[in-house]
Amino acid sequence: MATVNINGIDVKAREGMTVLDVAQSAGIYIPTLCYHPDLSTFGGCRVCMVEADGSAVTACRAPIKDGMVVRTDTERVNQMRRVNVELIMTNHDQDCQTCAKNNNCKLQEVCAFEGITPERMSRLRRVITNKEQDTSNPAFKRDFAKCITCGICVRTCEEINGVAAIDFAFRGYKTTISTIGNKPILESKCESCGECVERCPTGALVVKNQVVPEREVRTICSYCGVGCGLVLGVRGNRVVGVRGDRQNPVNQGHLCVKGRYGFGFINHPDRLKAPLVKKNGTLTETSWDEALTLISGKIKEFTDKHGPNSLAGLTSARCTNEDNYLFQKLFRFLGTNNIDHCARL
Amino acid sequence: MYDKQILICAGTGCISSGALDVKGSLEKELEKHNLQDKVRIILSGCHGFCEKGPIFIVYPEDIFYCGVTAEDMPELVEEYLVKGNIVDRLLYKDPITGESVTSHENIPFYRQQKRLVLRNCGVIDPENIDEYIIRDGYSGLKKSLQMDPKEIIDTVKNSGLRGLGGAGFPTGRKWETAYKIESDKKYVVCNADEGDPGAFMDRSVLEGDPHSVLEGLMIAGKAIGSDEAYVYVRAEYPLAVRRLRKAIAQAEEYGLLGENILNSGFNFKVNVKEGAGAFVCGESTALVISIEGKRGMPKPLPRPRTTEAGLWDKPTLLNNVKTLSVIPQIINNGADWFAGIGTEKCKGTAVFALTGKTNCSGLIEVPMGIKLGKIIHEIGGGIPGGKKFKAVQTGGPSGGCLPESKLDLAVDFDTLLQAGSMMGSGGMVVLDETTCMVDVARYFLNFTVEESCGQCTPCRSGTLQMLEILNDICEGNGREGDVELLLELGKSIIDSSICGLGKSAPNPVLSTIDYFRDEYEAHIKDKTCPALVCKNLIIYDIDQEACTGCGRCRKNCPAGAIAGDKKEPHVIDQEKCTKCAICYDLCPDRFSAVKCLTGEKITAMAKGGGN
Amino acid sequence: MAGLANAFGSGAMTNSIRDITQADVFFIIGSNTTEAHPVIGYRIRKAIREGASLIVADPRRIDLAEHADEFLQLRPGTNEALLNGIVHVVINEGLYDQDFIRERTEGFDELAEAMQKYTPEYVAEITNVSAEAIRKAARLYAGAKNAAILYTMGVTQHTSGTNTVLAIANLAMATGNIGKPSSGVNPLRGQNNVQGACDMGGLPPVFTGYQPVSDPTSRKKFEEAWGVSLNPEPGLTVTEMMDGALDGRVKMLYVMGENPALTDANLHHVQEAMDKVEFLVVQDIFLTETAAMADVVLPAAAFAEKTGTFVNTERRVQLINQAVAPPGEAKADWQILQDLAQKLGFNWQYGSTEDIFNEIATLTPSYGGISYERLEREGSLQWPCPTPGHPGTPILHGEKFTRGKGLFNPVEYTPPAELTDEDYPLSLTTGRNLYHYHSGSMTHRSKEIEELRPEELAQVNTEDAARMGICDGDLVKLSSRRGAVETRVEVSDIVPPGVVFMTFHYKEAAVNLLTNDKLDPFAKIPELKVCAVKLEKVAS
Amino acid sequence: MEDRLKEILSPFKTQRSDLIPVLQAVQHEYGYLPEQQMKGIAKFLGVPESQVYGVATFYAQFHFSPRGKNIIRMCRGTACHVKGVSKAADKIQEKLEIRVGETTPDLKFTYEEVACIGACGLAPVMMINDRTYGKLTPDKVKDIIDSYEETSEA
Repeated sequence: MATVNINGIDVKAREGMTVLDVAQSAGIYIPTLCYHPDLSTFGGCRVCMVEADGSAVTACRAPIKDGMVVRTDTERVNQMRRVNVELIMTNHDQDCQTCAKNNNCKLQEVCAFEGITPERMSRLRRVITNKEQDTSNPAFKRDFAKCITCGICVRTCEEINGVAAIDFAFRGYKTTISTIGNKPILESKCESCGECVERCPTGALVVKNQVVPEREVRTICSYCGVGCGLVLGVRGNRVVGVRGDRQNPVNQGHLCVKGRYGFGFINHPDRLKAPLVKKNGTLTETSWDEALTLISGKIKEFTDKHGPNSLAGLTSARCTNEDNYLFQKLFRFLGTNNIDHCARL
Repeated sequence: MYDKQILICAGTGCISSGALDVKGSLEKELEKHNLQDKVRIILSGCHGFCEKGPIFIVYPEDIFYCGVTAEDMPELVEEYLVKGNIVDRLLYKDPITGESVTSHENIPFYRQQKRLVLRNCGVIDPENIDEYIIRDGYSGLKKSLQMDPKEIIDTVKNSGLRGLGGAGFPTGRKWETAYKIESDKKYVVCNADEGDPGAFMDRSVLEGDPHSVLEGLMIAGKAIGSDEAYVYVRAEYPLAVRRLRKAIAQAEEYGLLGENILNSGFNFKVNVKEGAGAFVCGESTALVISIEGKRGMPKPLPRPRTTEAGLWDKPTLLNNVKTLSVIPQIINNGADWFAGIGTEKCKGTAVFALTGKTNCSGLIEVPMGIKLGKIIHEIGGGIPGGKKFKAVQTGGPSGGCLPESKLDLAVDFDTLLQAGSMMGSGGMVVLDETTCMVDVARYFLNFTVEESCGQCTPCRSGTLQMLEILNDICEGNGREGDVELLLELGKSIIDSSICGLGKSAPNPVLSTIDYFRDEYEAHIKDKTCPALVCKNLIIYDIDQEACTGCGRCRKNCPAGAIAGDKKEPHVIDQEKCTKCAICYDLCPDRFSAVKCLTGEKITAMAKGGGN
Repeated sequence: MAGLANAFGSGAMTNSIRDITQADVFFIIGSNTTEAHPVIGYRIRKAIREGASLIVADPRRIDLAEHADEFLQLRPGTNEALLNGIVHVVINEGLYDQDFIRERTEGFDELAEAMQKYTPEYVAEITNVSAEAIRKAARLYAGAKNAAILYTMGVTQHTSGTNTVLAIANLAMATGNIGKPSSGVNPLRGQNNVQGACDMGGLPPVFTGYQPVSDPTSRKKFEEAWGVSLNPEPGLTVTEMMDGALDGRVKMLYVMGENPALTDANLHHVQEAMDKVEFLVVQDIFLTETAAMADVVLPAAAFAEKTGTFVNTERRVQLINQAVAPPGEAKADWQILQDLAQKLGFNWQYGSTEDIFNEIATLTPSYGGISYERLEREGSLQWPCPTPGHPGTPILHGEKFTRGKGLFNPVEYTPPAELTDEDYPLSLTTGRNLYHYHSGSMTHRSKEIEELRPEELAQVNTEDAARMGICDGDLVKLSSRRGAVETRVEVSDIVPPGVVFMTFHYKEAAVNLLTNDKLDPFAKIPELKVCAVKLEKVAS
Repeated sequence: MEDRLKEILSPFKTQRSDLIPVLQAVQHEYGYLPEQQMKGIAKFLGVPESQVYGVATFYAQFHFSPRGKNIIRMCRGTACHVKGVSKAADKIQEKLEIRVGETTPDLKFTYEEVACIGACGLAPVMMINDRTYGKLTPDKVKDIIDSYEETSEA
């Protein structure tokens, strides 16, 4: 154990923690932009600067030492942070009201904390160097006028997904996040997992057609056998979005393209809404009672005439345990073990 | 046996001035006079005096001819080599007295110099290892192979040598750290990624004396327990790369590189890595990352020192070309010899690329502690054209500008830093009264903006912001408060940037504001460029009294902006004028009718009804 | 699963996702993990980046092959030969784990003898993988501190599938890479609740928790609990049901949440069976290809519209929660089934899925300690979890194998049922892509996904394409002895010359019209992964 | 991978530290870095494609479109700046009708500006291919370009 003095308060800390870790554990806010708890640290945005034992360091990278004295509120610290945030804003699209990330934007939050005002901004020159948009991906878009080159997407793609479809390209103020040849993301190795969109601190990466949910429900993904935890965003009686459940031990919040963007089928107009019965060769809507009466009648008829083994059932690898249990119970009840499912496919 | 040896400089400067043609022509003439067995031609490395190239020295007499051309060869061979008459017109003329100087040692440019790093440059054939060996080459290595690592390190420590790459960190201490760390593998890296605009000493050493660098690397390797080195050299220096590769091959052939060197059991391998054009790779962590095949982005603090975990996380000793090249002499001559040169705190010499508005320019090496004024006025021969000295910029884009009041400064690492500039990699640009200090600051900032790696906000966006402000100021769009804003930004950029590039990028701006704030104010408040440089703030106007209507300006104006009848005073149409200054340059001195005006004078002229 | 049950006594994944992803060496065979199990794929790529080694055996140069230390690009249908070759090297170079073999297994000597003929050179001839690569892979795997084997349908969907699984088990046991963390034999399950459907007795011969219907004790337990007498004879597997429908033994087929009309091998045969069956009931969320053939279609709730539990590939039981109401009159599957049971006169009165789960727990030892209450509190539990205080079991066979001692089963290489010949010169292999899921009834109806990959692109090797004058995006006709499809192609070196790859996600290019329904004699799995086809360019 | 690229790659090891030398070799052969070749390099070295591009774009030496037969590199070093290189620079751009970084449509010339050639004693200077020209004036620049126009025509 070590003790770190932050702004005059002694805070207990473990060796190996960073100044940011310790500050957060003590409930002290330090603004960050390029930092993300899931990823390796970068140290590029320079807005988490603090003074540690008198020297200016990035809180996200500086390891603590026993007896370290940290100040997060000196004039020097405020000056550096404020200038750096202002510099980021000078080449950032400033139309917050129409941005999908409005009120959910890390940069907005940091600006508010640093007290960035229009007066201060007006001293500076506006230099938006990159205004392109990449709308090639059906699920999300990339808006470079809002990119602050924090590299969170780059690190996400390499460290979370392992694809590294994007990297920093060019240098200096021309630095951009790019696929090979600066091609649209859809033409790259991108797997559309959306992990970068999830972590982008600004509106540079946003889901297309975003709908803000009114409530959220935790559940499990209905696709492959990995069994990732999902948090469904719901508005009215519609599922409008999905995010990974960070508390789920299987996926720890990570998802693939299907898990994250493949929910549209739930509200699809093709969904079956009533029982259908084949009449004169065509399937026609009917009542539950009629449909179930028909089925139970057939079951009785075949059992009586040909024995229960004339019945067979295919249960489902996509239904719940409870559904499956009742299905096999029903068939075995009827006297047959002709139950199987597509486990082999 | 040869009677005479002729050294023709084959540095990049002289080659571009026609040194190879000179050699060809000389060979022909020698044959004509059947002297080819009597006179030996040596292509040497750079002499430093590139401005006067091609340089041509005849030994044993030490006659220094400069600015020779292929056409001069028949006369030179006939008159001098055959008849023994010195060809006076090809000798160096003192810019002040106008007198001819025969020996280069008597040329002021050379007289004040103390050449250690450049000892062999221009003296030997860099492509011939024997010439290096004759001048005690590799004897430092031989000696060090008999020495204990501790002894070598102590010698370097006691010599007081400080890294000549810019920061001036004590070399011996760095070696000691690298030596003490235990590891199965260590590397020595020679930083030859010289990228400062206005500096070319590393290039000259690699081109003129590559073996000294190899020898230095080997001694360093022996001292710290490393068996492999990398030389990271700019690909923009093809000649340096070629000569270095040749030197490695020769040293290997002689058993001076490779396995079991000189039966000492010491193995050493040298790899050459060509940099691909990124100034920031001169920064140690970026250089290491670049060798590893990545984007050369410096590693943010906290991180281990390169000496502890550098190339592939192995201990890596990183030294500059100049530092390494002087090591063999220190081993040979002892620590005291080196410590006897320079000042108390800074031993040895400093190498500068003296350029800009001086009569003589080129590569110079001077003992630490020499007065700044002495370099400019004696070695550099003062300011040409009777213009007034304004400032000297040292340290390239990381450095600053020092005004006349600082000419008394005894130059070394520390004094330059205290004065708001730095040694850097040794660029020294002399500026006269026709240089606009805001424009100079803008120039350097433009360089850092282009060379910023882009990973951290202050350097990526901050330098760009400062540049935009300077652009506005130079274009007459400066706003009240811009100087304060530049100071605020500069301070914050220095404080919060990741690496040395960002931390020093504002220096040219801050130092010019410090010493020439009035020029900034003049641009902002009075819309005046006192040095008559900033295009938006000046106009060209023809003095109706002085103009004789010779028509030179009118005929040569690319914009067709000048009108006027023959023998009648001409007029410039300000709408059309692009301010290219051709008229200004062409107007004969005896008339000097084209005037350059700024600020209030423009207003006055406008009020005066257009002329 | 039959293979693993034979060797170890249990057919499930031996280890857990989190612990296998910390292995030093991964041996991935017949699994395109990054596309079929993407989130596990992320973890593997991460492990490789952080220094783990990777062996990939696959006929295709899949994504993971690019990250592999050893990529064994074998001919389709030669898995067991390759594995035998690796085991041969392990034995002959003395790379096996003597202590483990002595203490934990039986039958090693028989294995050693049987493997003698599988020299790397001999195996190289069969598999087209170089002998040197086989040796290197064997040394890499056997030399690891912890090595994990991952496989999926690329292993099992062959007539030799069970034997191949046994060969995998041989390799893992010979090197002691089982029963400890970050190792094991890990079949990744393809669908979200395959494990659960199996656990719940969705298989002909067993009740829940793999309790055989033929075992009187088990049967008695269920008879007492359910209050009926039960049939002791194992029932028909899905392929046998189709045959039964065709020969008239099966009159009625009830399909819940499956689409065999697109997913099963040799579709013509399946469709014929569906046509033939007298009464077909399909319960699903969409009018699938199978539902379209039904006599009665029942509208079910989707996963977001119901509660219950899913079991993932690592035996982890997790709760699902209802987010929205089902559309129209659609109902949760269990409710439909209960309604039908009541219609049939059975007095079923489950008030909730929790009621059903509690019944499952009392009848299923491996689920005995699991309850909704615990799942809500603890998040999830991995079976076996026999008692309420049991923490669940992340790693199987830790102290001893479920069957006691691990059994080595020497297996002989048998070639695929259908080989290429003059008429059908190419090998077709099938699988998934990242974007779609199974027959695609859900993913094709999710706009973003559909836009990302709207149509099938069969993979054809560059050399083959050049020879046949085929370019990227061309329309081709692929045919086998069983049928033909038209599809667009993607020309690349992902498949080797002589091999064509298709997914089974697109009804417009239903690859199962071509596949062979020849079964693995033990697991009854059809040989979906290899059959002989020919390819012709379609004039546009 | 095409044979030409295979041959260029043959002397290199499949290790990341060879990336920059490999890019240099490929550019030497092709004159620039075609995207397809960068993808080939990525595969050869086992480095993600995006990172090959990231590295290549970081260094000023690399180019991504075909370049002229003659590469003009105008020095923008300090000495050259102070000694009025911009007039020579303007002259070239005006004469060739291209701007910095561009190539003439006939692929004869590419015009670039570089930080410092390191021949400050001769400022203002430029290089055309490997040859250095010093003490430039607008007129001198014009003559030099003309001499290349002629030789390349011949």
